Amino acid sequence: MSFLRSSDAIILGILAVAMVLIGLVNPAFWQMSNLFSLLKSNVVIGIMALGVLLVMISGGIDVSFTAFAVAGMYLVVKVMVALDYNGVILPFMSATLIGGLLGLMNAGIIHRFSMIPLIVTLGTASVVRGLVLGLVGTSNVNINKMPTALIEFGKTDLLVLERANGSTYGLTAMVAVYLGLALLLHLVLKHTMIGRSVYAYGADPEAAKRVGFSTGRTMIFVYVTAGALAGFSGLLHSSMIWLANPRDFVGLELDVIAAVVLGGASIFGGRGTVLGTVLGVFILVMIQNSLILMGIDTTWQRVVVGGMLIAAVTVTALRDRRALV
Amino acid sequence: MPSAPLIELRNVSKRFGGVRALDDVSLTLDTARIHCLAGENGSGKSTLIKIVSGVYQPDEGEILIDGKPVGKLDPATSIAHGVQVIYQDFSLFPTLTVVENLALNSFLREGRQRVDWRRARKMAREVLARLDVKLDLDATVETLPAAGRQIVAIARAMLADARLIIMDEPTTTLTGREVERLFRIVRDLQDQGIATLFVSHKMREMLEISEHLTVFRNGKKVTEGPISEFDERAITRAMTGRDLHQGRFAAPHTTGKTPRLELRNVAVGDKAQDINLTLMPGEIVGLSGLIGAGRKAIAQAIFGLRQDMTGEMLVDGQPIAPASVPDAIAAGLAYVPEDRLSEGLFLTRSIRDNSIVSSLARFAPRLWLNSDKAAAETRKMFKEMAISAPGIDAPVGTLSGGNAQRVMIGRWLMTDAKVLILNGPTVGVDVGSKEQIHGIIQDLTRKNDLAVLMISDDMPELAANCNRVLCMREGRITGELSGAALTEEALDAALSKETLGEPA
Amino acid sequence: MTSQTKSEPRGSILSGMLSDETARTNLLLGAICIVVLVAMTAMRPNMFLSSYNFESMAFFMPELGILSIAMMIAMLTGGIDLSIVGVANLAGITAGTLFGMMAGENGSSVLGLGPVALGVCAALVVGLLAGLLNGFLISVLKITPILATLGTGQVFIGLCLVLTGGPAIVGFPAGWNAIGNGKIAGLPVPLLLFVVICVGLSLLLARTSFGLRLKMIGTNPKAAVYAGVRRGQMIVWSYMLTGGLAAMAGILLSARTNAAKSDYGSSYLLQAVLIAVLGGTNPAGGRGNVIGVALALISLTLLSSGFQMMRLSNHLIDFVWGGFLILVIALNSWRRHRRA
Amino acid sequence: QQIVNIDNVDPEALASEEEYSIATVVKVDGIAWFDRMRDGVKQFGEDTGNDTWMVGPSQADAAAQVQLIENLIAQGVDAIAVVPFSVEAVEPVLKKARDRGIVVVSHEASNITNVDYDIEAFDNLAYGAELMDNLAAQMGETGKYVATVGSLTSKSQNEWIDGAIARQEEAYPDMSLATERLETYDDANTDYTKLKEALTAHPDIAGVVGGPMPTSAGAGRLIAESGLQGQLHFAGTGLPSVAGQYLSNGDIDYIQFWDPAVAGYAMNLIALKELKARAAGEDAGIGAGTDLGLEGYTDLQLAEGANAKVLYGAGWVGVTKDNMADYDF
Ligand SMILES: Nc1ncnc2c1ncn2[C@@H]1O[C@H](COP(=O)(O)OP(=O)(O)OP(=O)(O)O)[C@@H](O)[C@H]1O
Ligand SMILES: Nc1ncnc2c1ncn2[C@@H]1O[C@H](COP(=O)(O)OP(=O)(O)OP(=O)(O)O)[C@@H](O)[C@H]1O
Ligand SMILES: [Mg+2]
Ligand SMILES: [Mg+2]
Repeated sequence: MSFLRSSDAIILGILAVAMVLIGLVNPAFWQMSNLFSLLKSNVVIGIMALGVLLVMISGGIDVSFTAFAVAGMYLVVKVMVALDYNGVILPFMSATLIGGLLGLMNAGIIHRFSMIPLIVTLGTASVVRGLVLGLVGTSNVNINKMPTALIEFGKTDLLVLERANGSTYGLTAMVAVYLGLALLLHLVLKHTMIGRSVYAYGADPEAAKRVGFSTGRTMIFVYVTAGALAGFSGLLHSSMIWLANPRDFVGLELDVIAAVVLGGASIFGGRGTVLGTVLGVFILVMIQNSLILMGIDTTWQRVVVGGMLIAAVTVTALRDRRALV
Repeated sequence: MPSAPLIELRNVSKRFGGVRALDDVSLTLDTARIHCLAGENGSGKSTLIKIVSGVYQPDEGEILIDGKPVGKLDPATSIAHGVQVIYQDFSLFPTLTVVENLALNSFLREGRQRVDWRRARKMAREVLARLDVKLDLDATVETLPAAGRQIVAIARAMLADARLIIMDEPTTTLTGREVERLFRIVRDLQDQGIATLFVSHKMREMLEISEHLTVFRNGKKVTEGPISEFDERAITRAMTGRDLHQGRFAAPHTTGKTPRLELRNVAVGDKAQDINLTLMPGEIVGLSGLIGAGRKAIAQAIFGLRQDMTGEMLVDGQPIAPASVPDAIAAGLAYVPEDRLSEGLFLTRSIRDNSIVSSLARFAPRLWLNSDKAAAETRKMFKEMAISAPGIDAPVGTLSGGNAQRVMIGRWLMTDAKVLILNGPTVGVDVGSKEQIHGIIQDLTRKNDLAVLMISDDMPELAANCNRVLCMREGRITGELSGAALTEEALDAALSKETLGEPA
Repeated sequence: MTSQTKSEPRGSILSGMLSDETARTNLLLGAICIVVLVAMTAMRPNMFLSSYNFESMAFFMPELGILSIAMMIAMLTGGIDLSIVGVANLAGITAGTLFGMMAGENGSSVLGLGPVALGVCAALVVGLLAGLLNGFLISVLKITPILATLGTGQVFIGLCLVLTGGPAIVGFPAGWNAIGNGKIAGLPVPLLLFVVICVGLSLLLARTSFGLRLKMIGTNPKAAVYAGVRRGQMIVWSYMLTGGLAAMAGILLSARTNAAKSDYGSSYLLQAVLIAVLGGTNPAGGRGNVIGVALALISLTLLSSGFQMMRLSNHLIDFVWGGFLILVIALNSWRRHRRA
Repeated sequence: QQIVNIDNVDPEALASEEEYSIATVVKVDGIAWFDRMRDGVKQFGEDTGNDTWMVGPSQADAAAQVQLIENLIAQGVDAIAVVPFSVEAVEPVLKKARDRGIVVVSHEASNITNVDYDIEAFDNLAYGAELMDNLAAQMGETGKYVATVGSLTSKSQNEWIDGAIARQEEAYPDMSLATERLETYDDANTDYTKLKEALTAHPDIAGVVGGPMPTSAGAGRLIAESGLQGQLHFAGTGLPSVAGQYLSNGDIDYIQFWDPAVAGYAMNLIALKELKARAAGEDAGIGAGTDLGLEGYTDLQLAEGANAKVLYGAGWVGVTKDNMADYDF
């Protein structure tokens, strides 16, 4: 079976081993409520990771998506509050659109100035965050002002179970949204020409151009999609946590990139799968959200997170240890 | 024959900064004609290709396709008009599979939005069958050897239903049977009304395959005509503006001397076994064989790039087992890799930096770099190797293939190497330069008592430069030719004999 | 080349050190520095030109400058080091912990020069070891630099927390304090250190085999191996240098604030990346120079200082930094196109 | 409209002949807490005619804050009011400021030395003890609880939790701390996730002491979402705007805070007093018993021990469902 030799299989293996180990330390890990909760924590970072995956396949690195997520989320919620608008579909479309337009800006600069994406997105992230915080506002839209339709949407559960003590836990429907987007992206990447053009461009931009792929179109597709996913995930985040914080996601970009690389994508482009990314995100979230379960001292938690990240990455690195000769 | 030629260039010029890459060139490419383009390195062949394929826009002049002027030609339009290019670097997608590399191109041209994987596989299988080769359709192209990648590139162009296929030095990495097969295919294509434009440095190929020849020199078209009007001498004179003499390399007297390099019962992984080899000072020994015979593996192992060598290796009688390249260099070994661009040179850095990088210990015994000494020795090497460049500070990326290769060889001159391993010493180098490089190698060998191991697929090159040639097959040395027995014909025969038994 | 020789006071040495592209970028940055200086002076003449303004910049700029140079070194081989701030704090905290142990009950402010020297050594050793770890992960285990250093960065900050339990370590010896706040011959010690490091490193990069090898690795890693450069070893060395520089920044940071804590300077990380890149470093490797980084640092510091005086929100200053980066990219690209 | 009630402030104290420039430097710009403080600072400027403004770094970082103070010194301001991100880190730069004759007043920095005055809203340990008393009452003085801090490096928050734990150990023997204090990075969602995980690991947790403000939102959401009302109790720092909804829904019962606007106003007022006194060449006479006329700061107390610059106000505001309407921020 070729799947067994694929990098996805190895990541799945790491995940399984890690889950077994954590479960041995504390069997409470396997409680349905904990697994549901882990899945829930995957949603937003996972959707962002899909965008990052796309950028990474195309051979770039994007550090601006968290800023775009904030812009999409905060602008939309602010406007909703100002207009006293209560709805779901239009706001999500707007947030997605805002993210997409900002992504278009990335694509434009990267393509026009043929500049390294890391640098461009570093700049646009700074610009967008600075503008949002400097001009639009800095304070949270808290639950008292937050549009109720968004909160209700964020609360939607796929199924709700009850514990012995009467409290409930559920599997958020947002997991379905996330997995739906993941599946969609997988299909687009695998079965459409524009999807393959991303791999082609990432594998060799010059060759892609020669074959007749339009670089501009590919760049626009990549960055607009990544931006749109970011904008969407931003508003989704705020509807799931019932508040909109314009300072949210600071520093998250590195975690997301780490998750995507963990999932087998290469920062040199041309490689990466949606399944791998979904698994990579799950591993990262699981490491971060199992420290208390494993009874790790608060002061030691960062050391452990860093150490486990390094360990996980080492395993993947040993796999494709292409000797550099 | 239709009245209008397939493609016509009228008075095309192209400049890069101060360089006139093409100077007032007019060229006609007819339907179903096999046309050959010859010229020294940097004479503008690749530039012409890029103009025809729409990668570059000419500064002056116009392009007509089917007799109609096309305004601005971009790659998509060019492809739409049936122009397909197989570039020197193949332009494939290394991380994608063979199927995708073959099919994406066609799908794109058909303007499809979706990828029909089943059709893609069918197309791939069919075209490879036409080429009579077997490749793992799901292997990523980066895992294929050069020959495999070349096949993919050719197959891709064939799939594109091209009216004109341009091949930029297509045979550099092919051997005997593969070249024959390529020619067969080119003629098949011709029967189907498809034209081919060949760019090649290999004289025999030009004469064998093409019907029409155009020769460039310094960006200008110097001569043109049916191939029947040319012979090797005439082509050479057109390209270089002078006559060349390819001599033979005489065996040195080696009695009583210690071998420079000796391999005893060496095996390299599963790539090579039972290798016994002796290189005497002043000798140039050739190593021929088909792609995959294990030549490169041996070279890499000797040079400390592989750690899976067993057996004994002696340099000047001293046993050594280099664990790394610096060890090998310290022992007096040197290796000019096959792929100059990716394995050899630092394109954006100066000639000086490229030259001194392997002998830094001499210029910087304790960290501090003696720039004056480095510059002086680089200049000395620069003269010795007859490099033509504005100066030692010019980035190597701006040099022609021949000059770049001289820098590569010059680098090892500066380490005082005793054993020089050359893998494809003149790949992508034109006849003029080639002759000079051969001369330089022979001179160095004689003067410095070097021992040279020359790996090459170019039989005339081996015949002209080596005093002995070893033939390899499936990881073993199967024979040796030397003295009067060492001729191109004998080499070809030895190789094709092997070929019969081994489908590549 | 000629115009650049004229603009550089130290003429021949520097012009030899700079390649063409580098010189042009530096010229642009220098021009920007002057424009910013003039513009800010015009807007807030009394405040901006005050000697205190320049003096205080001379005190706080070097930390960020050294971190940016450290980042540039990591980028030279095509890597990146996201752990520098963690290393800086770990170095400061290690020294502080050491002082605490040496001084015992008396409080470390009484410690003399000997212990301070020991502290500096300890901090630098921490930096070198941290760099060694990064280098090992990257060159031996072949982990992508961005991931390796992201992980180790967490570990280093985590170790800071473990060592301190959270709160700051305070009460460094007077001698330590002098490194961050003292003056020699009227010049701030941090500035002097920064200048020494700048000169030292530009010589190291431009005039030694070490620098040349690093740039060669960054230009074409494969060819470097074929040319006999010990790539793995060099990468380890370069990350050790990065770590050592980060530790140096950590010494300055803790000496200037007389305290060390796990989360000091967290805003420096992205700024260091930004300054390194703005200074003409190619994040893909092979190109980078100290003077460019220093010029980028100065222009950005002047810019934010001026905007702060105009009471612009700090968020808008972030905006300006980002915009500035894109502007420089655009200018460079425009210039390239025009020349071609 | 007035944000800070100055009906009881001596009008004399607000008058000044000269126009002073007084800058307030906060830990980080643009969080609700300091936005509220900005309102107080602004009002002070309007009330007195002095040039007052507030700045803060865009990221919560001590080094960035120090740089801002350096810049203010260069601008030649008359006074600096500062809420240090890290007391230790700002000491040297504040010393420079004072050496240059700038008046320095701080807040939330009871262990600071290089200031003219430090004004605290309350004693940190007592604040934490009050939280514990409230939580204990909700929990029936029995059961397990957890505590959160925004960051292990945050001194005041850790002192609150110290105070709360000390109080529990002393007065509520049937209660116990389930696990070490959780570090939640001042982010409501992290609070939510970590509390949820703590509940998975220790299902018998019945109470949460929240140090940082976002915990009130994180815990509130956890309780509301899982239907834990009456099973999981909360007492912690919070603002009505952040957690009011949860209070009125009955998800949580008690939040506690002090008004940053008043604190900002008080810092500026003290700075002005000192500036005026200096100009007149006399002692400002600020010490034990000083009445600023601001709510909570009518009878300042000197800290015990040597540090004669630290003044304590009279406490905090406890908010429940019943009185939350009084605070609209
Ligand atoms: N992109 C470019 N920028 C600057 N100069 C160029 C560029 N491309 C080609 N040249 C120059 O134009 C001239 C013609 O180059 P071209 O690549 O067409 O030669 P060629 O005949 O294909 O040589 P070779 O046999 O080595 O492939 C050379 O002097 C080359 O240096
Ligand atoms: N017939 C083949 N088809 C595909 N790959 C092959 C074939 N033969 C060899 N290879 C691959 O080519 C690479 C080079 O192999 P090796 O060193 O044995 O060949 P070589 O004869 O030295 O090559 P060259 O003639 O190009 O110098 C190896 O990766 C090997 O697996
Ligand atoms: Mg060419
Ligand atoms: Mg070969």
